[in-house]
Parts: sequence; structure tokens; C-alpha cells
Amino acid sequence: MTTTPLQPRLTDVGPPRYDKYLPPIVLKNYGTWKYHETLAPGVLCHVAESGDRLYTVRGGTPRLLSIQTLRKYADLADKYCGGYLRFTSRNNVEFLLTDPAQIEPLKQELALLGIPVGGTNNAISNIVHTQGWVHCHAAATDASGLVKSMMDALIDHFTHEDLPAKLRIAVACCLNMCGAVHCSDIAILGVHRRPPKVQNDLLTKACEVPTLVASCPTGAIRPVPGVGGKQSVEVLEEDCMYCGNCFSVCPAMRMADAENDGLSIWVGGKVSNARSAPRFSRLSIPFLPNNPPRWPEVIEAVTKIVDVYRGEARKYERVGEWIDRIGWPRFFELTGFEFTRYHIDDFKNAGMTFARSTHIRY
Amino acid sequence: MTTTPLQPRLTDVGPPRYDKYLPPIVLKNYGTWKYHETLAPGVLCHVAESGDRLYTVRGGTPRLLSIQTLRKYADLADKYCGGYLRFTSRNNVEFLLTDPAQIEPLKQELALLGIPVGGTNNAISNIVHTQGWVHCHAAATDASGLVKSMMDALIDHFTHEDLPAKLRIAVACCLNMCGAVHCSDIAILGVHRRPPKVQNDLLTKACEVPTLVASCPTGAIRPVPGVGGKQSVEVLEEDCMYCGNCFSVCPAMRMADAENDGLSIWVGGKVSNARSAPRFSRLSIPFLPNNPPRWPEVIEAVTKIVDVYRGEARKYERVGEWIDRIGWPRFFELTGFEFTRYHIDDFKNAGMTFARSTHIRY
Amino acid sequence: MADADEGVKPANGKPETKLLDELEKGPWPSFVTEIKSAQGVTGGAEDLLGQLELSYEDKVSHWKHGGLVGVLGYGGGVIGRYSDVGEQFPKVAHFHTLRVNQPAGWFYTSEALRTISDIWERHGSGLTNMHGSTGDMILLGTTTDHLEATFQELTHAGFDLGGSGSAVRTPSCCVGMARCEWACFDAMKLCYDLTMAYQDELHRPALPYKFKIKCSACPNDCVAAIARADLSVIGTWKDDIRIDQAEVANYATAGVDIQKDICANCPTRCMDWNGKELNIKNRDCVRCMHCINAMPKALRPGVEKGAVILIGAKAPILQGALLSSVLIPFVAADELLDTLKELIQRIWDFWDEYGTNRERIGELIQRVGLAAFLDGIGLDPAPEMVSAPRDNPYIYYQPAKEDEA
Amino acid sequence: MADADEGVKPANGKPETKLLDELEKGPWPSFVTEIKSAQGVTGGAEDLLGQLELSYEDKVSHWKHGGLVGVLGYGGGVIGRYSDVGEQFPKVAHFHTLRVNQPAGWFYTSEALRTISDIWERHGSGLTNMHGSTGDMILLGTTTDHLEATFQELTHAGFDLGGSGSAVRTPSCCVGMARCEWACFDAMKLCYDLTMAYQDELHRPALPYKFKIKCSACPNDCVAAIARADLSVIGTWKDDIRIDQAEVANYATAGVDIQKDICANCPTRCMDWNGKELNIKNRDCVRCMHCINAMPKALRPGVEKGAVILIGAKAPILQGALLSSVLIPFVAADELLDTLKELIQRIWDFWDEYGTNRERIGELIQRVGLAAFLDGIGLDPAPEMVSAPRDNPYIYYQPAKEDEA
Ligand code: SRM
Ligand code: SRM
Ligand code: SRM
Ligand code: SRM
Ligand code: SF4
Ligand code: SF4
Ligand code: SF4
Ligand code: SF4
Ligand code: SF4
Ligand code: SF4
Ligand code: SF4
Ligand code: SF4
Repeated sequence: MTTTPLQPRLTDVGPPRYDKYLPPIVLKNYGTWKYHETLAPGVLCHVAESGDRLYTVRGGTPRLLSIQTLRKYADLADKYCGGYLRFTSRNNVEFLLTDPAQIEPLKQELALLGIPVGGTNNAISNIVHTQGWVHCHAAATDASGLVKSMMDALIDHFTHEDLPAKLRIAVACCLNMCGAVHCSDIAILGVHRRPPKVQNDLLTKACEVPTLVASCPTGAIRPVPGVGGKQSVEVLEEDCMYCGNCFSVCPAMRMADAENDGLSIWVGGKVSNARSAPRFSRLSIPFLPNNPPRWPEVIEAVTKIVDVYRGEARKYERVGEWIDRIGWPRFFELTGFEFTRYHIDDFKNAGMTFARSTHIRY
Repeated sequence: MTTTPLQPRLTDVGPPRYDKYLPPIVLKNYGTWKYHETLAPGVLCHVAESGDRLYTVRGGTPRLLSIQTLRKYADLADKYCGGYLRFTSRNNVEFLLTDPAQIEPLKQELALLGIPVGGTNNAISNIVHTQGWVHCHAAATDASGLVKSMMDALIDHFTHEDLPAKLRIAVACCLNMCGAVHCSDIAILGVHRRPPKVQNDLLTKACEVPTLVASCPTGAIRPVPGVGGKQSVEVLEEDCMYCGNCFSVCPAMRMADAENDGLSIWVGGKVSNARSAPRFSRLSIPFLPNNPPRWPEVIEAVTKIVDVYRGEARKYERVGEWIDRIGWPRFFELTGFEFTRYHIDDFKNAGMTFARSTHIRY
Repeated sequence: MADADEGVKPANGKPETKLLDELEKGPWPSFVTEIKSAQGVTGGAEDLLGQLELSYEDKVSHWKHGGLVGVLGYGGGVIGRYSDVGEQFPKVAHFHTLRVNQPAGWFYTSEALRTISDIWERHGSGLTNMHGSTGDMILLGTTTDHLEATFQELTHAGFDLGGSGSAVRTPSCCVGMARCEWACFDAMKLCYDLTMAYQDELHRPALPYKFKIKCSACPNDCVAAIARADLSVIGTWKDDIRIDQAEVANYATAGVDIQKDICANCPTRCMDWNGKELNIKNRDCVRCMHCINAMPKALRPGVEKGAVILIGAKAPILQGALLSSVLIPFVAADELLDTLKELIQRIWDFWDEYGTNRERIGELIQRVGLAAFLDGIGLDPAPEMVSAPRDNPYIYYQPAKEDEA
Repeated sequence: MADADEGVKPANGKPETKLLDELEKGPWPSFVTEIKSAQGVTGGAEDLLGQLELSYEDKVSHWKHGGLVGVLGYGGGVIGRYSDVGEQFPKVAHFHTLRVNQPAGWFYTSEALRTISDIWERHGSGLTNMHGSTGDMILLGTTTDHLEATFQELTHAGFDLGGSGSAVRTPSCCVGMARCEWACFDAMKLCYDLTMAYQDELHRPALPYKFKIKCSACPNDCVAAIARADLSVIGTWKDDIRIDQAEVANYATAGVDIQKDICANCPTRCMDWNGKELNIKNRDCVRCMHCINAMPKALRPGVEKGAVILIGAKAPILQGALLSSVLIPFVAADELLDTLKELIQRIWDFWDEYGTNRERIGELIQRVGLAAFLDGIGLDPAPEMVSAPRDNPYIYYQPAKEDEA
């Protein structure tokens, strides 16, 4: 690494102008696209009012990319796309072509590089995820490894549009839920199951007690006299539901626990307004063990949900819409997952989730 | 009045046995009814597996009945029904006939007595209501007078089945909501709009301060030293939403206020599980003045709702189901009622009522 | 406040009722006329009219809180009521109501009505409510010294008081098997049996707060149980809807648009109509009753009948109104009484231990959580109890806690 | 805890990664392979691999909280990170990430990618996330002394840092008009303009907490704005859906079951298909996009375009997750920027005054009530803001209060 300070020092330049990296065909037809067609999984064709056609080839990525790989993408863009490409909101890479004859050669080269093409329409797209053990202190699990293991198992549904509708999977490694997994068709969430262990020395050095006390959603933290006249805190363990927010504001509230950390699985959320309104994912499996490097229990559960959904849902039904139709009891029956006391909400709006009708399927 | 104590003193005898007053045709066909037909508004025919037919003629009542009227009903039952009759869960009276030829004569006699026949199927049935100024200390309005005024205005919809579906109206004279008006197609609710006026002398005599403090849903009541060393309370007026629960537990918390008491109107609730799940009524008009003896503002508003609903809803749509389809903005537009800050919930589960999608009709 | 003496008590003794008289006009039967018609019976009706006219002028109630009035050995069934203008209207200075437990399904004979009328002529205002919102027959207004006598005459005539206070409240039920083809259990009998089982709890308040029981024999819920009973028993069935295809065709011929009126209104769209046959995917049917309601001659509930048990409805105060929610998804009709008696006992035990003063069972469940309540009464969680599992990740995992212990 | 020295640091200097190696198998591109491929660049990737293998053995993270690290004059854009096994893996003992504000819609040229790669080869681990969940390009891991240099090279190349801390966070948007026929406003331009308007607020945290802005140009919401942006701008239209009946017929011929697939999936059932013509009752259409999504050649949004402004989404902590809710039901496309700038200012003023530390705007609205918030920012209540009016009667009537004052 070398350090070469540049002059003058620029600040607040902001991102590149929004049209700086747009291919000419996009600049020409900006805002006047007419319709699109899918030529194959991962291959879209957008047709402009002008008649121009823009071809998109979408490749899956592991999101964590080295500069070597970025340079490979750049080479491909130069070779096939006049140097233009983009990434998607789900961390896929998209090559933007104007010559349909280049689609196949590009796809072949992608195949050689091990880059799968797909993720469009009623396929499983890339899994949105977070840092995990790769970069975050708060992680109750790794994210990248989970995603890799899942996508290995589900890749055929990425390369084939063979599901009733779009299926969005996301992983978050702690309850902060970076990436907003809470509205996914299937969400994998890292969880702790132990109250924080208070590290008194660190606490008195690094944390403000009032902020810390205020950070607890359930009021489980209360100030107590610490060593040397300084204030410390104690945790009312009965009231703690292991959210880890105290750890976010104070490193002395250690949450990580190799034995008790693990995963929970949530289903039926969605974001789009298509048909039904956006909604949160709902608890499906309260706990599975953290079993790196391949998390077989998680893979099995997710595969089960995908398979059952694929077999039972009607065209256009997202996971949550499908469950609306068949009912939660049948979801648990079909997946074989156990319905437990944990599935019953007991937070603020819990009462709203109680079954307030006799609408029951037998 | 005379007092004649009887011997032996009987207690806990319970109500009459459930089959004690059943007509022979009912005893014979108990539990084996097959189907029913409506012969005319207010006139039903139930057909048993045995082929027997039971005819019901339903008459409207003011619920508050004198023994003179009860005796009249008894006479009619003797004359037309072998002495059998019943009341309904909405305070109508039902005459139970076995001879269809008696239906018309009975209806004529009812007409002479001023008893309207109807309330079945897609009609407005009798209005469920409470005591009001007739018998309750808590009443922010009268109930019987409101009901009488409304039914006078709506009687054609009682005697004709001319609405898209059943329409259930209820009146409660305070937030205790005796009669559970909270799940009605249209609910009229008496409301206060002033914090209680604390009557210190009475309070120290008649009320327990801890119970009183606990009675307030918003924690607006706090103990203060009263006269003579006894505890009294004060009301944080900012926090009071005039529910009157403190008055329920302590007569010293006077709520009644001729100027500020009045009515609110709620719509779209239902109880049955038919089609959609049971649901609460929603605020339609936050306040109308208490204007006895005929409450013209209330009558106008209710008539408006009924008329708009009748004109716009589809067959089988209850008021709430109709609004589901057209949306609340259109409800306010069609009725001309104003949407105000009061319509926006700010109690415990308020967030759940915010519009969390882009599903908007323009 | 208007000058009461001028406004409502003219020389001839009968109150002048200018405002109330307005309510004798119009086609709907008038409660004012009813009150007036009872004026002969006792002075109660007369003074009631006077005080009510005063309320109509003042726009406030003139009743005061009642104290503890009642009959010997009972803690409920009577609502004490006093006038705050008692000097002016002495005959309603005390004006208590009696709640009389109605016969199941509100069936009467002319005989029964006359018996009640006669008792109430001897002992009260001659005014009634047929019926109160909970279901009782309400005898509207008498004085303390008549309570015991009224009670004794009632019990000798085969009637008894209903509930009030922190007690079991008078159970009520729909007409059910007595006249309705859709009854999935015998609501009138169950209601009666439960009422008899809890005579003590009904008459002698010993619970943390009121406890209401209502039985509707099918999901149409004609006694609005789900909206207002702490314990709601609502009939349903487990097997397939019975279809008479010929009658379906008849409805179609008679103008019912089967596709639009019936199929499109089914909440789970589990019906198909091909113009000839109506096909129901019963696996997806939620027993809402709509199709049956709309074509009673063609469709009927199945034959494996029973009820859903739901818990916790109440009016808004204190913590907001609640609808009952599913506690047991299905109990066969013939097991209902035993199941309920055992269940209710367990519920009361839990309520007794954890409920605070004036906390309805529904509020207690909201406070401690449904899962904790189920633990407490020994029921297993079932997905039918919720409209959906939790969406928030704030889970109190227990294994961790157990390890620690 | 495993014996780290044995398990992950063999003699040859390159860590042994038995567990991670498992993740190089299988068809999906491997992040482990990516990390390995950057091993040449700096020691960062190498030690990252070692520490990660240790985490895979220990099942805990080995990162510690970061302190305040950053570039001169900025309060955000860098996430400080330290290893708790730094002696063992010195090259990741400090391992901070830079958040680099992505170009709108994540468009790049090969040139731009190479520029970034070169800078990151000189100054960092050679590892990136394309992209972070908020939308930034994430440069994954460097030491404090490289931060300023990286920053300066970036700004000279036309890039700048994104947000972190209690600041405006990097806005993001869908591809919109650049490639999508459904875009109802220019999401990329709006996103860029807002980003430029708030450079100061983005780089120098001065808000009560983070504030995220996301723009999706139609209700499909391809950046999931409604689920995770404090301010969501989501495109829609006011007039009628444009229909090409011939193309509808083509879809029908091609096998689309218009009745079942299209009409029956419409949330308001406002479509009619008579086998020839598709009829939409636009008055009842809620612009859900389903029919358009399903038949993009036949149906298109109307021409009177704009957006819905929604407020308040966030992840669960503290008070439970929130979805954004409607604040302004419709703003015409060409008025969006001005309207938003004014609106945002008013929102921030209110937040500044009433928000507590670490309270997202959505939580503040929940706490004070939507009506009070509307009062505060000077917007009139509209029925579009709620799914339904209140059902509880606990109304704080103001007139009474005003009288008193
Ligand atoms: C490229 C991308 C936008 C971007 O700026 O990056 C995009 C692009 C398109 N989306 Fe999307 N969506 C993209 C993320 C999303 C997201 C966000 C997410 O997944 O996190 C959503 C919300 C998902 C949800 O509800 O949970 C999303 C919900 C939709 C929908 C609604 C689907 C539904 O029925 O719920 C459509 C319509 C459709 O596919 O029929 C749609 C349709 C489309 C179309 C067809 C729009 C068009 O005409 O160009 C584009 C290609 C579709 C495809 O992938 O099948 N897009 N789309 C994103 C690709 C992500 C990826 O790599 O897979
Ligand atoms: C007599 C009574 C039961 C009783 O034990 O007293 C009764 C009797 C019948 N009800 Fe009911 N219902 C009675 C109160 C109710 C109530 C409770 C209430 O109104 O407080 C409800 C719930 C109302 C609600 O949802 O808010 C009720 C919801 C129904 C429904 C569902 C209607 C719907 O579409 O939502 C039906 C089915 C129908 O009418 O198609 C029904 C159907 C019936 C049938 C047809 C049942 C039958 O086959 O005999 C009976 C005559 C119907 C009629 O009046 O049109 N009954 N019914 C009650 C008459 C009250 C009255 O005087 O008007
Ligand atoms: C008579 C009756 C109204 C009527 O005109 O029909 C009635 C009248 C009173 N109710 Fe009620 N309630 C009556 C049915 C109801 C119902 C409906 C029901 O039972 O199905 C409800 C709603 C359901 C529920 O229980 O939640 C109801 C909810 C209340 C409440 C608030 C509920 C709560 O438990 O929080 C109160 C307040 C209280 O108990 O302090 C209340 C209190 C009262 C009191 C005792 C007033 C008081 O604070 O002391 C009223 C006496 C009035 C009087 O002077 O006679 N009443 N009350 C009903 C009983 C008649 C009967 O026995 O048949
Ligand atoms: C890098 C990133 C995850 C990723 O791998 O993509 C991320 C990483 C962190 N997030 Fe996040 N968040 C990231 C997007 C999100 C999102 C999604 C979004 O922005 O669309 C959310 C959910 C939406 C929301 O904001 O509510 C999110 C919700 C949180 C929260 C809880 C939210 C809250 O405000 O209450 C925290 C906790 C906190 O701020 O204390 C948090 C905190 C953190 C911290 C800073 C951990 C901490 O407590 O200090 C993580 C640093 C990890 C690291 O070492 O790099 N992160 N975080 C995302 C930012 C990349 C980028 O700039 O593009
Ligand atoms: S979800 Fe939690 S552990 Fe994962 S990156 Fe975000 S803050 Fe870190
Ligand atoms: S983990 Fe969450 S619930 Fe437990 S003490 Fe910390 S902040 Fe409170
Ligand atoms: S609703 Fe209120 S005022 Fe009316 S009877 Fe019940 S407690 Fe009394
Ligand atoms: S009226 Fe209700 S809110 Fe007001 S002080 Fe009394 S109990 Fe509290
Ligand atoms: S609840 Fe059902 S069974 Fe009972 S009367 Fe109503 S429709 Fe008949
Ligand atoms: S009872 Fe209701 S859910 Fe069942 S088939 Fe009939 S309409 Fe559908
Ligand atoms: S949100 Fe709408 S406009 Fe934007 S990319 Fe998705 S479908 Fe196209
Ligand atoms: S956009 Fe949605 S609501 Fe509107 S017509 Fe199409 S499917 Fe129906």
C-alpha cells in the first residue's frame, strides 16, 4: 500500500451524476421504455418507444467481491457491452447489451467463470445479506457462509423460473436486521438466547449508564453501584429477550455465546404492492443451531419451505399470499414444523395477532 | 304494592328449564330443522325434516315495555300461537305460528296496535341499546329517545328488505358500551369531552384512592393530599380522554356536562363470520351535539350513511365490507363527512392503522 | 339548569312532558307511551317520566351511583339506583332494577309473561326491558323494601335473578336447535346447563371481575358472542358442507348469480361453479357460512358438529375493546359441557391467581401473553389460535433460562 | 474455544482453512474464493481468512466495536472495526470499512470499476461488497492511516463517502427510467438531487438518529423502500391504466387465463373480462401493479404520474419493526424535489425538537401520535394516511381543551 495525498482536498462532491455511467441506448431512451420481455431466465429485453432494444444478462454474485473479480466484470463489459454494466438491488450484476447476438457468447463466458445466470421473474434471486463474522461485532451467526450454502442448494431455482412467483430470501446476522430481512418471503435471522454478560471494568470505561438503561426495549437493565464508586448495571434476566441492543450501545454487554446463538426462520413477508400490501415475515422456526460451515439444518428447513411452496402455491402467489389462502395451520402441517409457544406473539401489538374469528380450516 | 313473603324461601333455582316454554312443534322438531324461507319481511317459515312448518312473525318493540304491553303480547300469543312467543337477541318479539292462515290476521292486529313487522334478512333490525337517562348515572346521552328518533326515520328499512345486506345499528350512552356497540354496522356512542370534576368531600367519603388511580387507562389521575389529612386526587387534564372509568369506580369524579357531552358515530363493524371476520366499528363522526328530544343531527348523519350505503354497496356487502372495497377516502367523500385528526388512532395499537402500502384510489 | 319546578311538575300531579311528548310521535312504538301506560301501576313510572323530562331539559342524567342493595344471600342481580332530584320525584328516589335470568332463547308462554307482569305490578314500576343487553329480563325500578318479596315471588314462579358485579353474568344463547337449521350444537341446553352449573358463581360475586358466557350455535353468531363474551361458544362443523346440487340449480334458475353472489364472496375462493355443479374444496373452507346463508335450501353444514371455544371479548374500558379469540379450535357437540366445565375451572384458577382487581380475562391474557396463559391452564399452543405467528423477534427463549436454573 | 494457533496458522504463513474451504465447493460463486483471490493484494485478506476460520470454529464473531475513525471534516462514512484476536491476525487488528456512495441505480462503466479497484488495491484489503444493504459500495477493511488517502483519491475520481451514524444515510433508488417502462418519476435523478442537497447532513451527523431515503419509481418497489426507509418515495399514477385491448387478446391467446390470473388476483376486483375486452373500473383500482406486471405489453400505468410519500420504516429495534406509512398520497412528478425538500425540513425540525436520542422518525410518530406529528409539520390529516379510522373511543377532544385555555 502506498499513500499519495492529492491536492486540492475535495469534499462533498457527492456521488457521480446519475447519468454519468449510462450507456448511450439508455440515455437515448431514458424514460421512454415501452415494455419488456423475458428471453430466458436471467435474460431480459426492454423495448423502447423508439423501437430500440436493450438486452440485460443478469449474473449471480457472492456480493463480497475482490477487485480481481471486479476487473473481470469490467473486461466482460468492455467485450460485450461497450463497457457498461450495473448491479441490482439484490447484489446481482447486470450486463447491458445492444446486440442480441452477443447474448450467447456472454452467457458461455459467464458459465466458464462460474457465474450463474438467472434470478428474474418467478425465480429465486440472490439472497440479500449482511456482514456476519466477516465484519460485524454483533453477529450471532455468519451471513456469507449461510448464503453460499443456501444458494448452492437452491441454484436451480435461480437458473430456472420454476416457482409460482418471485421468492425473496434474506439473511441478517442479528436483530438489528441490516438489510431489512423482516419483509422477505423467507428470512434467516441470527439470534442470541442468553442475556448479556456485563463486563464491569469495560462498562465503567466505555459506556454511559443512562443511554445503556434507555437502550433496553423491555426495561431489563437497571443501574447498580459498580466498583470504585462508578455506576454499573445489572440485567433482570427474566425480562431480557436477548435483542442485543444494549451491546449496540455498549461493548461491555457481551452477547456472543457459542452454545446458545443460532438461527430463526421467518416466512411470508413481502415488499411489493402487487396484489396484497407489503407485510412482515412471520416466525416459522424459532431456533436452529449454528452449525458452520454448511448449516445443514437451515438448508434443510429452507429447502423444505421452497419445495412445499413450489408444490402447493398457485401461480402469482407469493409465499405469504399462499399461506393466506391455505392458513397457517396447514403451513405447519405441510412443512412438518412444530408450532410452539414462541410462535405466539407477546410483544406490544400481540393481541392483534390472536385469531379473532371462527374462520378455521379443519 | 303489597309485600307477601312466601315459604319456603327458594334460592338458586336458576332460570326455567330450557325446554319449558317451547311450543309442541318445536319440541317435536328440535334440532331437525331443514331449511327456511322468507315469506315476507318479518315473516319466516322454517321447515323441518319431518315436513312440519313453523311460521314466525317478528314485531318491533321499544324494548322498554310496560306490563300492559306484555299482557297484550300474551293475548296475541294465546289468540294466534297456542300461547307461545319469544324475543330475539335484538329485542324484537316473535310470534310462533303453525297455521299459515293466521299470519295475515295477526299482522293486521299488530298493525292496529302500532307494532311494525319486519327486521329480517337485508333489513335494518331493531336498534340494540342501553339505559341512558332512563336509568343510568353514567349516561352522556339518552338511549331510548335516540333509538325512537332513528327508528322513526328508518322504519321503511325495517318493514322492507331493501338494503344490500343486514344493517345493525346500536346505541351506547357511554364508553362502557353496554351492548357492545363496538361491532355494529353503525354505532352511536355517547361521549364526554371534559375531564372529571373532582368532588373532594364525596371522594374522601366514598372512594378508595388506589382503586381510583388504577382505574385510569392513561394514568391521568394522581393522588394528592385532600382536606383533613385524607387523600384525594387530581386529574392531569392533558392526559384525560374523558372515558369516565374513574366515575364508574368513584361517584366523586363527576363527568356529566350539559354543554360538552354529545355523540360520536362509528361505522363498519360486524359480528358474524359470514364472508369476512368479525370486526370493530370505526370512527365516522367524532362529535355531534346532544340535541333532545329528537337529535336531528344524528338522524341526518345516520340517514346519510344508510342512503349512501344503500345506493353504492353490492348485494351481500355489509357496511364494513363495502368500505373495504371502495376505501375510506371514498366513504368520506360520498357521505360528505369531514376527516379530522380525531379519526387517526392514537391509542395503543395506533401504528397498526397507518396506511402501510401504496394501495390508494385516486 | 332549567327551573325544574316550573318545567316538569304542574299542579295536577302528572308531570308536564313537552319534550318527551315529541317522542310519542312517529311510526316506531314509543317508550314514552310505554312509560305513560304504566303510570297507573305505581307512582314510579310517573316520577320516572318527570325526572326523564328534566334530563331532556338539562341534558344530564339525574341518577346517582347505587350502593349495595340486593336480596338475602345473593351478592348480585340487583342494580341499585338513586335519584339526585329525589325530593322532587320521591317515587324514584330509590329506583333499583332487578335482573331476572331469562329462559334460554327468550322463549315464553303467555302464562309466564302474565306471571311476571303480575309480580311486577305488585312490587315495582310495571316497567321492564325485554331484554337487557346481557340477556336478562330487566325489571326496571323498585324500592329496597320490595326486593326480597319480588325475589321470593319470582323463585316460586320458577324464575331466579341474573348476574351483576364481579360474578358470572347471565349466560345467553341463540335460538339454535329450537328453530334454526344451522345449529351445530344444542345452544339452549348448553346455556341452561352452564347457568345451572354456576348458580353460586352467578349469585355470589367472587371473581376478579365479571365473566360473561354466550353461545351461538353457528358462525353467524346471532348473540354476538365473539364481540362481548369472556367465553364464547360458537358452533361449527368439521366435515364437508352438504350440497343438494338440484337445489343449487334451482337457485341459479331463480336468478342467483352463483359465480358472483356465492363463489366470489367466499373468503377463501374455495368454490367452483361450472354452470351445472357447485364444487367446494372443503379443505380450504373456513366455515364462514356465507354460501349456506345465501342458499339455505341447497347447502347445509356437515354432520360432524361441535363448536369453537373463544376467549376474552369485552368493551373498550380499560385497555381497549377486544374480540374473543380462538382457545380451542373444535370440541365435538357431545363433549362440550364437560370440556367447558373443566376449562372454565382452569381459567378461573389462573385468573384468580394472576388477575388484578377489575381485570377481565381478556385483558389478563393481553398482559401476561397468550402463551403464558396457555401454560397456566395447561393447553398446548395451536396455530389456529393466531391469525399469524409473531412478526417481531423479541422471543423469550426458555431453554436458555432452564439451563441456568 | 479451539486452540487457534494449531487450527489456523500453520508454518507456511497462509492460514489453514479447513472449514472455509468447504464453502468453496458447490455451484454458487464463493465468497471464500473471493477472499482468497485478494490474498495477493495485501495481508488483510489473508488475516481476514484466518480470523474467519477461527469464528467458524468458535461460533462467535471476533470483531470488536469500532471507535470514532474517519476522514477529516466528516463524521461518517467509515465503520471502525477492531479484531479481538489482533495479536494473532495483526493485519486485521484494525480493519475499517469505507462506505462509498454508489452511482444512482448502481450503473458503472468498466473504467469506473477499475478506478475503484486500483484505489482499493493501493489502500485496502482489495475486498468489497457490491453493494451494502443501504446501497453503498463497501470497501471492506483498511487501517486508520489509509482512510484519508483513500478518501482523497476517491473524491478526485468523482466518488464520495456515504452515510453512517446519526446522519442522512446514502439514498438509493431503483433503475427506474433508465431501463424500466413503469417508472412514474425519475427515481435516479431525484435520488441524485436529494443526495446532493443533503451532502452536509450526510457527511456530518447532526440528526437525532439515522435517516434513510429510498426511491422506487413504481409500486413494485424494487429497492424495498417501504420496508426500510425513513422516507420512502414510491411512484404511482392518478389517471386510468392504459389498455391495449389487442395485446390483451394476444395474452389470452398465448394462454394467460385473464379471468383467473389477472382479474381474480386484483385486490379490489375492479376488472371485468368478457372474453373480448378487459374493463377496468379505475375508480376502485389501488394501483397495485399486478395486472400490469402480468401483461406488460397490454397494460401500462396512466400518464398523470407522480409518487406517494411514505414515512417511518425501520428494523425492529427498539419498539418493533415498522413499514413506512402514507404521508402524502400523491405528488406530481415535477413537483417532487421541491415538495420533498420542504417536507424533509419540516420533518427534521419536528424530530429535532421532540425526538429523543436514537429515536427514528417512525418511532417518534408512534410515540406522539400521527395526528400530533401532522400538526407539527403542518400537514392536514387525510383518510389515505390510515388503513381505517380509529376503533377505540379514547379521543383527546381538543375543543374542550381550547375552551379551557
Ligand atoms: C433490477 C431490479 C431493480 C434494480 O434497480 O436493481 C428489478 C427489476 C425489475 N423488477 Fe423488481 N427489481 C429488483 C428488485 C425488486 C425488489 C426488491 C428486492 O427483491 O429486494 C422487489 C420487491 C420484492 C418483494 O416484494 O419482496 C421487486 C418486485 C418486483 C415485482 C413484484 C413481484 C410481486 O409479484 O410481488 C415485479 C413485477 C413482476 O416481476 O411481475 C418486478 C418487476 C421488475 C422488472 C420486470 C421491471 C421492468 O419492467 O424492468 C425488472 C426485471 C424483473 C426481474 O428481475 O424479474 N419487481 N423487485 C432489482 C433486481 C433484483 C435482483 O437482482 O433480483
Ligand atoms: C332471531 C335471531 C336469533 C335469536 O336467537 O334471537 C336470529 C335469527 C336468524 N338469523 Fe341471525 N338472528 C339474530 C341475530 C343476529 C345477530 C346478532 C345481532 O344482530 O346483534 C347477528 C350478527 C350480526 C352482525 O354480524 O353484526 C346475526 C347474523 C346472522 C347472519 C349473518 C349475516 C351477515 O351476512 O353478516 C345470518 C345469515 C343471513 O342472514 O344470511 C343470520 C341468519 C339468521 C336466520 C336466517 C337463521 C335461521 O335459519 O333461522 C334467522 C332469521 C334471520 C333474520 O332475522 O333475517 N343471522 N343474527 C336474532 C334476531 C335479531 C333480530 O331481532 O333482528
Ligand atoms: C342493563 C345493561 C344495559 C342495558 O340497558 O341493557 C347494563 C347496564 C350497566 N352496565 Fe353494562 N349493562 C349491560 C350489558 C353490558 C354489556 C353487553 C353484554 O353483557 O353483552 C357490556 C359489554 C360487554 C362487556 O361486558 O365488556 C357492558 C359493559 C359494561 C361496562 C364496561 C365493561 C367492563 O367490564 O369493563 C361497565 C363498567 C363497569 O362494570 O364498571 C358496565 C356497567 C354497567 C352499569 C352497572 C353502570 C355502572 O357503572 O355501574 C349499568 C347499570 C345501568 C342501570 O342503571 O341499570 N357495563 N354492559 C346491560 C345488562 C342487562 C342484562 O343483564 O341483560
Ligand atoms: C454494512 C451494512 C450491512 C451489510 O452488510 O450490507 C450494515 C452494517 C451495520 N449496521 Fe446496519 N448495516 C447496513 C444496512 C442496514 C439496513 C438496511 C438499509 O439501510 O436499507 C438496516 C435496516 C433498516 C433500518 O435502518 O432500520 C440496518 C439496521 C441497523 C440497525 C438497527 C436499526 C435502527 O436504527 O434501530 C443498527 C443498530 C444501530 O444503528 O445501532 C445497525 C448497525 C449496523 C452496524 C454499524 C453495527 C453497529 O451496531 O455498530 C453494522 C456495521 C457492520 C460492519 O462491521 O460493517 N444497522 N442496517 C449495511 C450498510 C451498508 C451500506 O451502507 O450500504
Ligand atoms: S445484522 Fe447485526 S450483526 Fe449483521 S451486520 Fe447488521 S448489525 Fe452487524
Ligand atoms: S439484550 Fe435486549 S432485552 Fe436483553 S438486556 Fe440487552 S437490551 Fe435489554
Ligand atoms: S353504556 Fe354507560 S351509560 Fe349506558 S347503560 Fe351502560 S354504563 Fe350506563
Ligand atoms: S375520564 Fe378516563 S382518562 Fe379521564 S381521568 Fe377519568 S379515567 Fe382517566
Ligand atoms: S347463530 Fe347460527 S344457529 Fe344460532 S340462530 Fe343464528 S344462524 Fe341459527
Ligand atoms: S362456508 Fe364460507 S368459506 Fe366455506 S365454502 Fe362457503 S363461502 Fe366458502
Ligand atoms: S420499482 Fe417499478 S419502476 Fe422501479 S425498477 Fe421496479 S418495476 Fe421498474
Ligand atoms: S393495478 Fe392492481 S388494483 Fe389496479 S386494476 Fe390492476 S390488479 Fe387491480
